[in-house]
Amino acid sequence: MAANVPTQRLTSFNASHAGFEAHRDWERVLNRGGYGMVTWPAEFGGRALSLIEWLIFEEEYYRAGAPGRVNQNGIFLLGPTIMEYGTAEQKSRFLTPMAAGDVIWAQAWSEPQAGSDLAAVRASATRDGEHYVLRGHKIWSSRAVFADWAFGLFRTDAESTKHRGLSLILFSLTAPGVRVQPIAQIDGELGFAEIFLDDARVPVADRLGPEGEGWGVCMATAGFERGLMLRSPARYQVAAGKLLALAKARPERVDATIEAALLQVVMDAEAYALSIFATASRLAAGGTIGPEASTNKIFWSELDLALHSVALAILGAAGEMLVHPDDAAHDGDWLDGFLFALAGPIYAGANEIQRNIIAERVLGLPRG
Amino acid sequence: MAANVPTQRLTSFNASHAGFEAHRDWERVLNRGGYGMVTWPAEFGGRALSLIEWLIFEEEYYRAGAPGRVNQNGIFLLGPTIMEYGTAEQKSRFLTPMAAGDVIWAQAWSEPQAGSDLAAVRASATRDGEHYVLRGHKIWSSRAVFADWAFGLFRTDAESTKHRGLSLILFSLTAPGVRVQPIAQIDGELGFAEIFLDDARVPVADRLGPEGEGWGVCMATAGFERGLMLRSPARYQVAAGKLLALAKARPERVDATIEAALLQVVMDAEAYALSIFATASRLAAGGTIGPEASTNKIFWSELDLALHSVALAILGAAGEMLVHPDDAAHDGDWLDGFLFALAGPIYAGANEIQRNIIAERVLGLPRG
Amino acid sequence: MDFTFSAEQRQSADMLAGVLGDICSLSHLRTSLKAGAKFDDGRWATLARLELAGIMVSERQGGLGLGAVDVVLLAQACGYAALPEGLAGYIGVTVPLLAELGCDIVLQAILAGGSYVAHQDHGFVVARDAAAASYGVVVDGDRVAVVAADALASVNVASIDPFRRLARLTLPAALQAAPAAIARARERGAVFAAAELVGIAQRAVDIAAAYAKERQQFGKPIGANQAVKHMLASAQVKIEFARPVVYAAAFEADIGSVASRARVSHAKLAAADAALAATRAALQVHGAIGYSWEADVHIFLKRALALSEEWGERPYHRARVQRRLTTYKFAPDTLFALETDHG
Amino acid sequence: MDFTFSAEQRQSADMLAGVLGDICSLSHLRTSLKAGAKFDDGRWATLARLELAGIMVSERQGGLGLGAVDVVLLAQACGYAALPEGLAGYIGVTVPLLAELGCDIVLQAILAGGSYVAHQDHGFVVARDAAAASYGVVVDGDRVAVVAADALASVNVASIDPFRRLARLTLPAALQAAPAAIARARERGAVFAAAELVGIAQRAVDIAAAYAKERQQFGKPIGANQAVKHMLASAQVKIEFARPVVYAAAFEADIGSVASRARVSHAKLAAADAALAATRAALQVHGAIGYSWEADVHIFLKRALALSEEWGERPYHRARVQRRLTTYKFAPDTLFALETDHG
Repeated sequence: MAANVPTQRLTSFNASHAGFEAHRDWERVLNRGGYGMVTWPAEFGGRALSLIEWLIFEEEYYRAGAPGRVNQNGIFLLGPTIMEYGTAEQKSRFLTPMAAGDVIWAQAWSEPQAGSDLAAVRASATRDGEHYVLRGHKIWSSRAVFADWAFGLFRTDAESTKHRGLSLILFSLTAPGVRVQPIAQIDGELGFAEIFLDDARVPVADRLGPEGEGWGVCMATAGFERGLMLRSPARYQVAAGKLLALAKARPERVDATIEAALLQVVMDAEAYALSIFATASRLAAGGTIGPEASTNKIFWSELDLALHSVALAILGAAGEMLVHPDDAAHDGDWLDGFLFALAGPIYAGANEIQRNIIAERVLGLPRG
Repeated sequence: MAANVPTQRLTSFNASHAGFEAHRDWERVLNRGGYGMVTWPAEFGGRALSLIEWLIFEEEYYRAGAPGRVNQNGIFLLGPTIMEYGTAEQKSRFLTPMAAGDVIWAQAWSEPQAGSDLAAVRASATRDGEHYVLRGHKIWSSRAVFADWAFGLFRTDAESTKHRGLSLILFSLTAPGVRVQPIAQIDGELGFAEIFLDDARVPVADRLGPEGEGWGVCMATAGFERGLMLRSPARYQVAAGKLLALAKARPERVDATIEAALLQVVMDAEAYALSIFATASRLAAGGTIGPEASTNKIFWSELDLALHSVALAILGAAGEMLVHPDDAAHDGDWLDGFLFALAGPIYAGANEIQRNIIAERVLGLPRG
Repeated sequence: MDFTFSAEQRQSADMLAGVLGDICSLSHLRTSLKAGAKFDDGRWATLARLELAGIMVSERQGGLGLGAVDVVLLAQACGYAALPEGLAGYIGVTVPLLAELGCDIVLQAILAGGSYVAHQDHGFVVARDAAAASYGVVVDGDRVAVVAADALASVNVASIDPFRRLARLTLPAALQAAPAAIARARERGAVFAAAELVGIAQRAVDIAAAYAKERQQFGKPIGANQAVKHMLASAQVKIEFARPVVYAAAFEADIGSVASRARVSHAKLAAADAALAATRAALQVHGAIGYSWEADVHIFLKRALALSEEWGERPYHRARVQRRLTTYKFAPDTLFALETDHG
Repeated sequence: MDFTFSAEQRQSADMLAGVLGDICSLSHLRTSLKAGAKFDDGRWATLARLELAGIMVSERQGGLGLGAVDVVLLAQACGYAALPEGLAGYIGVTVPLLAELGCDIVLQAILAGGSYVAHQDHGFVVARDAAAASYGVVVDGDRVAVVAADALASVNVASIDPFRRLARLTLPAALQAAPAAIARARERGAVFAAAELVGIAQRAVDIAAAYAKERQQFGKPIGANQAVKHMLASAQVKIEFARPVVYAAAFEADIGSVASRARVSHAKLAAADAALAATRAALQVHGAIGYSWEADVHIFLKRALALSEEWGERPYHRARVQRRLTTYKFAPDTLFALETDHG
C-alpha cells in the first residue's frame, strides 16, 4: 500500500475540481489493484474480504497515509444498498463504474427546513410514462459540488406525508433541470452543495427498490452511514499516535490539564478500535448491526473533536495561524481536522437524534 | 464567633434526637447573641444587616467551623415569607420562637408521585368553620423527623387543578391526625420524612397569605430556596481550602488528572463566591433576584459534587472505609459530604427543571 | 483476536445470571439490608454447588483449566446482580492464586465445596467476609502467606457499601516470596472488578430506564423527557465503550507485558468511569426517591464507588497506561501487539 | 468590593453597543466576509469619533484617567458585536502602554483622532491591522520599541478568523527595558480579552436561542426540545460564572500581586471556557446550517478560538492560578486579600 500512495499530498477533494480529480485518479489506482472496495464480491471488482479483514486493510491504509476516499458515498453507502435492493440491470450498470471511480456519487438526503428530520421530504417525483419528473430542493449534499451522480428520497405519492410514499431515486448531476450550487463552509471548503431540481426527467429504471418504499431502503443506507464503514478505527488510532508525537515534541506545553485530556483521548481511540473489532466479530458470527450504530456515531464524533481539541490546546496561540500553512510537520492538519470534526456531532444524524434512538430502541423509553 | 463554637463537633441533626436538640441549643446560643438571623429586623431578633454584611458573617461562620443550621427552613425560607405575606398576628406569633430556636420548621413541599412537579398537590384542606381539615400524604420533608412545625401546600379548592386553588398552611407536627415517618437515606441519616395527614384540624389563622393563592406565595419561598441564602459561598471556599490542604498533605496521590480537576474546582468555588457577591451588590443597589437563582442552583450543586469527588479521588481506596470513622483529620467528612452532595442536583428543584427555567425565562425558548 | 464468546461461555454466564435472579434479586437485597446485610450462608452454599470455584484451576489440580475469558462474563453477572458475596474475585483471583502457590490442601477443601477463603492484598484488596472464611490469603508486596482461620486475627472495617463486610487481617509472621503469582492475581483482580463494574453500570441504567417508563410526572412518563433519555443514553454509550476493553483485557490479562498491563488498567478505568456515570445518572433519573433506601440505585452506586478504587486505585492504573504511551509507538498495528515485550 | 457599575459606566457601554449595532451588525459582517473581510476605515473613523482612545490615559496626558473597570463593559460589547477591529485592546492596552512609556508624540496623534497603532508582544499578542497603522508597538520579553509605520517591516499571517488580519512585525534593533509597564499591559490584555470572550459567548447563546425559537423541525420549534434547552442553559450557566470573575479581574488588574494575577488568569480561563462551550453549543443547535457561512455562528466560534489563546495561552494562565494555590491560604477571607503580597 505504502508504495502506491501518492508522494505529494493531494489537494482536498472539497477544495477544487483539480483536487477532486486527483482523488478520482487515486480511486482508479486503487480499483486497478483490486483495492477499491475489498469487501465487495469479485464480480464487482472486490475481493470478498470479511469485515475483520477490511479493518486490517484500513489499518494499512491509514498507516500509509493514503488519501481520503472521494468515493465513499458510492462504495460505502449506495453500493451495498444496490447490492441488496437493485435489479440485475442496475447492479451491472452502476456498480462497476462506481468501483472504478468513473462515477462518483453525492448523497442528497436533506432538504431546507428539514434538518435532522430526514423524512420531511418535499421534493417530488411525478410519474410521467417511463420517467419521473423531479422537482424540489436538496441541501447539505456531500461531494455534490464536483460529483457525477446523486441519490436521494423523493415523494412519489403526492398525498403521502412523513416517511410514507417516498422513493429512492438516482439521478445525474449534469442532467437538464439539475443545478448544483456550492455551500461555503466554516473551514472554507466546499464539502456540500445545494441541488435545485426543476423538472429534471429521470427514467423509472433509476429508482432503487419499490416505489413508495424508499424510506425502508434508505434506513438500510443510513444505518451503514452511522455505522462502522465510514469511520474505521484506524483513522483515530493514527490521529492519536500523531497527537502523542506532538505532545512528546513539545513537552513544555503539556501541563496537567492537557496531560489528563491526552491520556483520556488516547484510551478512547483504543476503546473505539476494540469496540469496532468486537462488532465486526459479532457480525462475522452472523449477528446484525442494530442501534449500536448510534452509540458508535456519538462516540467517534466526540472522540474526533476531543483529539483535535487537545492538539489545538498543545499548539496554543499558533493554532489560529495554521490556515493552509506551508509546514513540513503538517501542524495545519490539526486545525483543518478540528473544523472538520465540528461537523461530526451534527451530520449523519445529529447526536441528539442518536441519543433519542438509543433511549427509545435500546432502553425502551417512550417516544417524546 | 470562634470563641462560642462548640468545642466538640455536634452529632448530625439528621442522625438522632440528641443531635437535633444539640443543634437547637446552638440556635439558642446564636439567638441570644443576636446572631440567629442577622438580616432580620431588630424587632424579630435580628440586626438588619445587608446581604453583603450577611455574606461576611457567613465567612466568619464557616471559617470558625460552626455547626450547620438546623433552623434553615424557618429562618431562610418561611421567615422571609411570613414577613412578606403574614398578618401582624402571624408575625408576632411565629417569628420570635422561630428565631429563638424554640420552634424548628420542616418543609412539606413534595407528594408521592409528584416529584419535580411541585404543583401536583393532592393533599387537601377542607374548610370546616374556623378550621381546615387536612388530609393527604407529604414526602421528602426535610427536618420533619425531629422538627416541631411544618409548612406546605394544600388544595383548598377541591375543583381546582395544578397550581390553582392551593393554599399555604402551617401545622404542628404533634397535632392529632399528623403522623411522621422517617425515610432512611443513602448516607444512613434521616434527613427526610413522610408526613401522613389524617383529618388533622388546623385553625384558619394558620394559613399564610390569601386562600387559593398559595402557589404564588410559595414561589417566593422557592425562589429563596434556590437562591443564595441556603448556599453561602463561604461553605464552598472552606471546602476548597480543606481540599487543597488534603492534596498538599498527600502529594503522592495527586496525578495529572486529579491536579487538573483540583485546579478547576478551586476556581469554581471562587467563581461562585464572586458571583454571589455580584448578586448581593446588585440587590443592595435595588435589583431583584430573578431566574439567576436557577443558574446558582445548578452551579453550587455541581460544584459541591465536584469538590467531594476530587477529595474521594485523592483518598482512593480508603474512601469507602470512612463511614463515621474515628479520625482526627475528619477525612470521613469527605464521604459524608459526597453523599450529601449527591442530593444537590436533585432537591430544591432538580437541575433539569432549573435548566428548563433558564432556557424558558432567561433565553425565551418555548415551553415543551 | 476473536471477540465473540463461545456458546459454552455464554450459557455458563446465563446460568449464573439465572441463579442470581432467583437467590439475589433486588427484593432479597432489600430484605437483607433491613436485617443488617449479613453474609448469606445459604446463598453461598447454592453458589458453591455451581462448582465454579475450580474454573481457573488447572485440570491436573482438579479444576476446569479455563482462563480469564471464561470468567469475565460471570463477573459481569455478579456485578449486574450486585451480589454481596465476592464470588468473582474468589473464583477468578483467590482460588487460582492458591492453585499457583501449590496450596493443595486448601485447594482440595475449596474444590470439595466447603471452604471460603478471604483474600487481602495491601493496597489492592481488603478482605471480605473474613468471619465466614476457613482460610486467609494475606499478601504484602510480593510476599504471601496462607493461614487457617483460627490463626487469623482481624478487625472489622465499615464500608460505605453495607454489603461489603470488610476486615483488616493481621500480617502473619512468615510470608513467602511469590512475585509472579501475585502479579498475575492483581491483573485478574483488576479485570474482574472491571467486569463487575460494567455489570453494575448496565443494571443501574436498566433500573433507571424501567423507572422512567413507569413514573409519571407533569402528566407523562418521565422517560419521555429528552433530558432523561439523553442522560441514560450517554451512560449507555460509556458502557458500550468500556465492555469491549474489559473483554480484551480478560483475553490479555495473563500476558504481563507493558501493553497488556495498560490494557487491563484501561479496562479498569473505563469500567469505573462508566459505573460512576451510570449510577449517578440513575440516581438523578430517580429524583428524590433515588436518594432513599427505598430505591435500589444506592446499592449500585455504593458498589461502584468501592470497586472503582479496588485492585489498584485510579492513579495507579492511569500511570500504567501512561507508561505504555511513553514506551510504545501508538498506531493501529500495535493494538494487539502484546507479545513483543514482557517488560 | 462593590460589584455594581456606575450609571456612567453602563451608559458608556450601552452607547458603544448602540453604535456597534449600527455599524457592525451581523449583516455588515456577512457583507464584509464576502468582500474579503478587509479593515473598515469608515467604521474605525466612526469609532475614533467616540473619543474612547484616551479613556485609560491620565488626565495630565490629555486622557480621561479612568481604569480597567471603565473599559471592561466596552470590551464585552466589542465581543458581543464580534467587532473585527481590535478596539478593546487598543484603548485598554496599547494606548495606556504608550502613555506609560511617555511616547507623547504618538499619544497626541492618537488622541487627536488620527492614528491607529499596531501592537505585538511575542508570546502574548500578534499585531492586527498593521497595514492601517501609523505606528507599531513591538514588545519582546521586558523590552519595547515604538516605531513609525514606514520603519515597520511586517509579514501577513492568515488567521482562522478572517476578520483577524494578523501580521508578524520585525523586531526593531533598539528596544528599551520597561518591565513594569509591559507587565501591566499584559494583565489588561488578558482582562479585556476575557471580557470580549464573555461578550462572544453571550452573543452565541442569543443567536442560537433566536434561531431555536424560529426554526421548525418535526412540527415544532427546535427550541421546544429539552436537549436544545439544556445545551443553551448549560452554556448560560458558564457565562454567568465567568462574568463576575472578569469584572473582579478588571478591578484588580493593576495591582500586580500573586493573587491579582491569579484572578486575571482565572478570568481568562473561565471566559475562554464559556466562549468555547457557548459557541460549540450554538453550532450544534444550528445543525448543518451552523457549519456553513450562511449562519453567523462560525464568526463567533473562530473569534473564541483565537482569543482563548491570546494574551497568554491557557497553560500559562493555569500555572499562575496554580501558583496562588501553592503560595496562599485558600479561605473565604482571602477572596479579596489582594494587597498583601506583590511577589
